[in-house]
Amino acid sequence: MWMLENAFLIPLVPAISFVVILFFGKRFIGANRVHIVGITALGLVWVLSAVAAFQWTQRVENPSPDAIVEMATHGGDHGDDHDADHGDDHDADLAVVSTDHSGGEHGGGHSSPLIGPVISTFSQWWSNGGIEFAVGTLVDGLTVLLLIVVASISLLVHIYSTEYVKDDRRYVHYYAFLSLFTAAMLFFVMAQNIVQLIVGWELVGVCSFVLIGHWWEEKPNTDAALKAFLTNRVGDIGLLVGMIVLWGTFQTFDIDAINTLISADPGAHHLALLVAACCLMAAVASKSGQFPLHTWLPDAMAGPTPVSALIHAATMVVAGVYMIARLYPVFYEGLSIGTSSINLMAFIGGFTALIGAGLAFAQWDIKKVLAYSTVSQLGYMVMALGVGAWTAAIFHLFTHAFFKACLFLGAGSVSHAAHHTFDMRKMGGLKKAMPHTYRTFVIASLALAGIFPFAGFWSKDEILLGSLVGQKNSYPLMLIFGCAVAFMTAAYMTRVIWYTFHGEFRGHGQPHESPKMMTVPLWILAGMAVLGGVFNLPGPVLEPFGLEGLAHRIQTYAEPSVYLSGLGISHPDPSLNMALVGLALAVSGILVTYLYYWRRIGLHGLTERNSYAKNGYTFLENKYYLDHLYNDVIVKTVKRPIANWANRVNQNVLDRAVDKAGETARDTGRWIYKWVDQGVIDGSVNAAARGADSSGEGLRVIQSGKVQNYGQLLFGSAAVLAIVFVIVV
Amino acid sequence: MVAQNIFFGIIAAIVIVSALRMVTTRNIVHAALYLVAVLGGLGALYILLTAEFVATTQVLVYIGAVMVLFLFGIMLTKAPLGNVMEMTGAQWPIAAVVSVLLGGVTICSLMDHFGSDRLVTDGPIFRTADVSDEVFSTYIIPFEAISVLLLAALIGAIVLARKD
Amino acid sequence: MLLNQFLILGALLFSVGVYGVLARRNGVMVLMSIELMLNAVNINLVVFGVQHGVVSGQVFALFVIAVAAAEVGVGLAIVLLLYRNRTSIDVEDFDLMRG
Amino acid sequence: MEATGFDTWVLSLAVFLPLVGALVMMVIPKAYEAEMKLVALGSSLAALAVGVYLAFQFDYGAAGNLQFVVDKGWIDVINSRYIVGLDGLSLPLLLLSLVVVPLCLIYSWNHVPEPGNTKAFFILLLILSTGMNGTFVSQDMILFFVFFEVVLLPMYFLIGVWGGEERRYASLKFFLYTLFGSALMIISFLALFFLSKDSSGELLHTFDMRVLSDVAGVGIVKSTQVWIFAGLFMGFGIKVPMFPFHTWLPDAHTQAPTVGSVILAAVLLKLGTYGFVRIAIPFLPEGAIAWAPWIGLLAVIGIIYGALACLAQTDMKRLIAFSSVAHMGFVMLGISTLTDFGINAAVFGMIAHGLITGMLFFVAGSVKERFHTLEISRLGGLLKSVPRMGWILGFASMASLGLPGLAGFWGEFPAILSAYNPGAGLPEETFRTYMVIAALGTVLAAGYLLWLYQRTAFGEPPEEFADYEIDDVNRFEWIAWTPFLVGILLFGIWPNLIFNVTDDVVTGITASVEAIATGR
Repeated sequence: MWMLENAFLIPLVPAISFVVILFFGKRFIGANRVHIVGITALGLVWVLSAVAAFQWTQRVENPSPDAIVEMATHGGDHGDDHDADHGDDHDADLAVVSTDHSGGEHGGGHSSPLIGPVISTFSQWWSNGGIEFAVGTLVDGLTVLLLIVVASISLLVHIYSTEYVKDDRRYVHYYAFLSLFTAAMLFFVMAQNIVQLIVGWELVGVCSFVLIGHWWEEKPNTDAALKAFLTNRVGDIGLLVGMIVLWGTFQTFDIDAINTLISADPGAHHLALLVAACCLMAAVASKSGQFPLHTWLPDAMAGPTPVSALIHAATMVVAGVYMIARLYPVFYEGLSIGTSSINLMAFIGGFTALIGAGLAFAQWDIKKVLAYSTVSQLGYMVMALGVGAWTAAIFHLFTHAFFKACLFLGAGSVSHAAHHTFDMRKMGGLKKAMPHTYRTFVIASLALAGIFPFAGFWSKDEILLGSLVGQKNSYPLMLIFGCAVAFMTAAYMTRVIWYTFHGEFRGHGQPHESPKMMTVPLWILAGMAVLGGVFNLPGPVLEPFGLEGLAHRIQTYAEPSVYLSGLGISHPDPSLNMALVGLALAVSGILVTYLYYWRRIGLHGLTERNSYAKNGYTFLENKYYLDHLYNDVIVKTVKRPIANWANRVNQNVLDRAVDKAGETARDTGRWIYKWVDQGVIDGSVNAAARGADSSGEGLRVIQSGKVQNYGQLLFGSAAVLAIVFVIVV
Repeated sequence: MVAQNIFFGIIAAIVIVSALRMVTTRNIVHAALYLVAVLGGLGALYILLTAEFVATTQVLVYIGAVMVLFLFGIMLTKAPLGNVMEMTGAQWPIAAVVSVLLGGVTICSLMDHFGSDRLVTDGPIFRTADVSDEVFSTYIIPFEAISVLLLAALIGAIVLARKD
Repeated sequence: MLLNQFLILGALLFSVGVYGVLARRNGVMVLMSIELMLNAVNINLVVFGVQHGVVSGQVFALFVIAVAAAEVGVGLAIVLLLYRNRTSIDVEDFDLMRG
Repeated sequence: MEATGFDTWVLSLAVFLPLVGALVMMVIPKAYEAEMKLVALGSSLAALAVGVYLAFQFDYGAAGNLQFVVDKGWIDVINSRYIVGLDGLSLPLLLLSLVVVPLCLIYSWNHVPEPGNTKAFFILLLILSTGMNGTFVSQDMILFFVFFEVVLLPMYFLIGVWGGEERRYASLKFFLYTLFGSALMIISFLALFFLSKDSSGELLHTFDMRVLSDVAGVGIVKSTQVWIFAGLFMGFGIKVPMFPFHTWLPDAHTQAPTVGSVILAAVLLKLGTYGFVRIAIPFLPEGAIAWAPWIGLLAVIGIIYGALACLAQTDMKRLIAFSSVAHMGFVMLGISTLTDFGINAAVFGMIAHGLITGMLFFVAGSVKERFHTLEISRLGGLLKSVPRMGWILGFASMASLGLPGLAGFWGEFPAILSAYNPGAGLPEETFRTYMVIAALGTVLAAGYLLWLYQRTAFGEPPEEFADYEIDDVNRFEWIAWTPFLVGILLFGIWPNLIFNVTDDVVTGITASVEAIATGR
C-alpha cells in the first residue's frame, strides 16, 4: 500500500518535469528535445498510477483490518442480485456490516466491508485561529481511476505532440505547461480537503488558459483563452461560495469528514447543502461546459489540437464531474436526488446534452463538432450523476475520455494532413489517403455513438438505465433527453465521417497519412474505445463465459461505498430491453444520416424504380414520404432551424450575454470612474479644497498686511475670549 | 482719607481726559502734550501711593527723556503740525469696539473680583533706600539684564537711525 | 480708598491705549499709545505692591519704565528709518505682509 | 518580557540603521556618488541583516508575546515612553519593509528618475525606511504617531520631486489627505490617553499600547468608543485606502517614481491596516463591533468598485493602482469580520499585496522606462519584445488575481471565507452577502488583469516600437525582482510560513473582542 500512502509522488513528478523543462529546457536539454523529459516523466507517472491502481484493487480484494470502516448506520446493500425494490429500505437498515453483504461479489454490489480511502497528511499547511489543517492526499477508487485516465491520455498526448507541434515557436513552453497541467490535474484528483480541490481546480484552469492562448500572437486565440478563463472564474464564484458554505456547515475542510458526516446523518443541514450544491453546480457548469456556461468550450479549440484532446475533452473538463462525484453526498442530499424525479443537476445535464448534440449538427469546423459533442457527453455524465447513477457517470467518464481523445487526435491528424485546416468543407475523401486515421476515427465514433460492443455502448446504457430506474422515482424526462441525445450523437458523428473521409477531396494539395508517432497513440486509444467497456460489464453478459467475477469492476473498485452506502444509493439491474432501445436509437441515428447524405444515390434509384416498376407505388411513395419526412422535416428541422436557432441563441443570447456582461461591466466601470470617482468623490475632495480656497479668499480680506488689523483681531479675540472666560468661570 | 479721595478724583479725571484727548486729537504735538499730562498725573498718583522713587523716576524718565524723544521724533518725521493729515484710520470704530469690549470685560471682572476691597493704607512704607536695597540684592540679575537691554537698545537705535 | 479705584483707572488707561494703537495712523502716535498701556500696567504694579506690603511692585514698575524707555528709543529709530525709506509714517501704508 | 543584553537594542538598531546611513550620506560630498550608494545600500542591508537575526532569534512558540522589548523614558511630561517590541504581527511586516528598501535601492542604482540627484533620492528612501520600520515595532502611541508621520514627508518629496507630469497635485493631495487623517487619529489617541481606565476604574493616562491593549477599552462607554474609533477609522482608513477615501491613491501611484509606487504599495498602505489590527480593534472592541458592518460594507464596495474602475483605465500604472483599492478591500473585509480567520487573512493579504502589487509596479516602471508610455492601447506584444518581462508580468497578474498556489490567493480566500461566519456580535446575513459580493470581485479581478495582460503582452508589438532596440530585464532588475517572485511563490505554496507567526497575536486580539461581545 506504499504507493497509496505516498501518492503525492505522482503529481510531484510532472511538477518537477515542468520546472526542469521551463527553466533548464532550452539551455541544458535543447529546445527540440524537451519532450524527452516530459514523456519520461509521464511514463513514470503512468507506472506509478498503475501501481497505485493495483494496490487499490488489492486493498479492496484483501482488505487489511485498518482499511475497513465500520459504520453504525448505513444503507443496505444494493447489489444486482438483490431485489430491485430499494424504495425505502435505506432509511433504517441497521444491519451489521458483515451479515448482509457477504454475497456481493457476483452481482457487482460492493464487497462486504466498506473500504475506506487512504488518507495521508503531510506538512501542516495552515493554522489559523485554532483551526489547523494539512495538505494531504485522499486516495480511493475514484482517485485511482482518474489517475489512470489522466496519466494514460496525457502520456499519449505527449507522444502525439512530438510530431504535431514539431518545430513550434514555443515547443519548450508547450511541453512545460503540458507537464504543469498534468501535475495540477493529478493534484486535483487526490485532493484531501476542499481547499486543495479549489487550488487544483484553479491551477488546471490557468494551464488551460495558457495552452489555449499558446499561439498568442493572434487575437482570436487570446480572446478564446480569456473567455475560457473568465467563464471559469464566473463559475468559481459558485465554487468559492459553495465550499465556504460547506466549511461553515461542517467546520472542516476535510473531504472525507464532510462526506462521512453527511452520510452518517443524511437528513441534517438540508438547506445548507442545497445552497452549497446549487453554488457548486455553477462551478461545474463553467468547468465542465454545462449549459449555460458552456460557450467557452468550443472557443477553446483555438489551442493546439493535442491540448484540446487532453484538456478540453478528456481530463480537465471532467473536473466538474469529478468534483460532483467526489462530494457526491453533498449533491445527493442537497438536491434530493434520491427522492425527486427531476432536479437541477439532472436537468442541467440533460439539457446540456441535448443542446450540445443539436449544436454539433450546425458546425463545419471538425473540432467544434467534437467540442459540442464533448459538451453533450459531459452533460450526459452530469445527468447520470443527477439521477443517482454514480457508477454509470464515472464509467462514462472513463470510456469517454479514451474515445473522445481518440477523436480529437484523429481530427488533429486529419488537419495535419490537410494543411492545418479544420474546415470539413475542405476535406472529404481522406479515407484512402489516411487509412489509420480513418479506421481509428470510425471506431471511436462508433464508441461515441454507442454501438455494441464498443465502450460507449456499455456506459451509455448504464446511464439510460439509471434514469429509467432512478432511485425512489424514475427520471422520465431525463430518459427522453438521454434517448434523444443517443440518437443525435450517432447522427452527427456519421455526418462528420461523411464530410471528412468520404466523397471527393475538396481541399488542395496531396493529403498524406500522419507519422507513426501520431498513429500509434490513435490506435492505442481506439483499442481502449473498443475494450473500455469490459471494465464494467454487467453480470449477465459475463455469465455465459463464467467470468461473473469480473463484472462491474469499476463499481466494485471505484465506488466510494463508504460514503454512498450511507445515503442508500441503489444500482439498477441490467436490462436487455433498455440496451436494445439504446442500440436501436444509435443505429437509427446512423441510418437516417446515412440516408440523408447518400440520398442522391437513393433518390436516383428511387426515380429509376418509379419509371420502371409501377407496382411498388404505394410503398415507394411511402418510402418517399419517409424520405421526405426524414429529409425535410426531421433532419432539416433538426439540422437547420433548431440547430441554427440553438446556435443563434448560443451566439447571440448566451455568448452575447457574456460579452454584454463584460461590456456592461466595462461601461459601468467607465461611467462610475467618470462620474462617481472623478466627479463625485474626487470632485468632493476638490470641492473641499475649493471650499478651503474660498474661505481662504475670505480670510485674505482679513490678511491685509496691516499691523493694526492684526492688532484688532488680536485684542478683539482676546476680549471675546476673556468675556467667555468671565462668563464661564 | 477724604483729601486723598479728592486728590485721586482730580488726578484721575485729568489722566482719563488727557488720555482720551491724546488718542482723539488731530494735532500730533497736542497729543504729545496730552501724554505729558497723563504721565504727570500718574506720577502724582504714585506719590499718593507712597511710591516716591517711582514717581520721581516717572517724571525724570518719561517727562524728561521720553517726551523729548517723542517730540524729536515728531519733528524729524516732519509730521504736519496742523490737522492736515488724517490722524485716525478708517477703522477706528472697530478699534473703539475692541477697546470698549476689552475695558468693559476688565472692569467687570475687577468689580466682580475686588468689589469693595479697601486699599491697605497702614502697611509698610517703602522709602527709596528700601527700593534700592531690593533692586541691588534680590533683583540684581534683572537689573543687570535691563542694563544690557538698554545698551542693546542704544546700539540698535543708532544702527537703525543711521543715515547710511 | 478702594483698591478698585486704581485698578479701574489702569484698565481704562489700558483700553484707551489699545484704542490708540489700533486706530491711529501715525507711527509716533502708535508708540505714544503703547506708552499709555505700559503706564496702565505700572499703576497696577505699584498698587498691588502697596496692597500686599511688598517692595517688588515698585521695583518692577521701575523696570518697566526702563524697558519702556528702551522700547521708545528703538521704536522711534524704526519709525525714522521707515520715514526715510518710504517718506511716510502712516502705518496703513505698510502692508508688505498682505496675503 | 524585558529583553537582555544585545537584544535590548537590536530592534532599535533595525529601525535606526537606515537613518544612520542617511546621516552618513549627508556628510559625503556629492562627487563621491559610488561611495554614497554603497553607504545607502550597506546601511539598508545591515538593517535587513538585523531583521534576519531577529527572525532567527524570535521565539515562535511565544509569537503572541512582545519580544525584544525596550521600555525607556522618553517624554516624561506626557508619560509617553520609548517602547518598542516585536510580536508575530509586527515581524512579517517589519521584514517586508526591511526587504523592500534595499531592493528599491538596487533597482534605482543606475537610473534614478528625472531630475536625478541620487544623494537626495537615496537619503529620502532611507528615512522612509526608518519611519516604516519604526511604525511596525513601536508600542507607544506617540512613538507610533511620530513614525507614522515620518513616513509622510519623504514620500511627499519622492512624489513631488521625482514624479510624473502632475506630481505637484498628486503629492499635495497625498500629503494633505493623509495629514487630515492623521489629525483625526491623534485626537483619538489623545482621547484614549485621557479616557482609558483600568479595570478598577482608575484613569490610566498612558500611551502604552500594551496596557491599552490589555484593558481593551473597559472603562470607556460604548458611544464614546464609537467616536474614538471613528477618528482612528479616518486616520487608518485613508492610509489603507478605503473607499471612498481612496482618491489620493491613483494619483499618487500614477505620478510617483517607480520605487515610490513600489514602497507605497508594498509597505505604506499596510500602515493603515496594521493600525486597525494593532490599535483600533484591540483598544476599542465595542467600537470595532459597532463599526465592523460598515467597514465590511465599504470594503466590499471597494472591491467591486476598484475592479470596475480598473476596467475603465487606459493607463497601466493607474490600473494597478486601482487594483490596490480592490485588494485592500479584501484585507479590510477580513479585518471587519473580527475573526481569527479574517484577521490572519488580512495580515497575509497585506504581505501578499505588498509583494504582488510591488512587483506589478516594478514591471510597469520598467515598461515605462523602455517604451516611454504606459498607455495600454499603445503597448502590446511584450511577450515578444521583452519576453522575460512579459512572463513576469503574467506571473504577477496571475498572483494578483488570486491564483491558488501563489500568494494572492491566501489573502483573498480566507477573507471571503471568514465573512461566512463573522465574529460574535456581528450580523451574519450582512456578512454573508458581503461574502458573495467579494467572491464576485474575484471574477472582475481576473477580468481586468487578463484584459490588461492580453492587450499589453499578447499579440504583435506595435509598429511604433519596431525600430527600437529594447533590452529585456537587466541585471539590477533581476536582483531587485527575484526576492519578490520567490516570495510570491513561496508564500503561495506554504502559507503557514506567515499564518503560523501571526496566528497567536490575532487569536489574542479576537479573544478579547469576543469576550467583550459575548460578555454583554
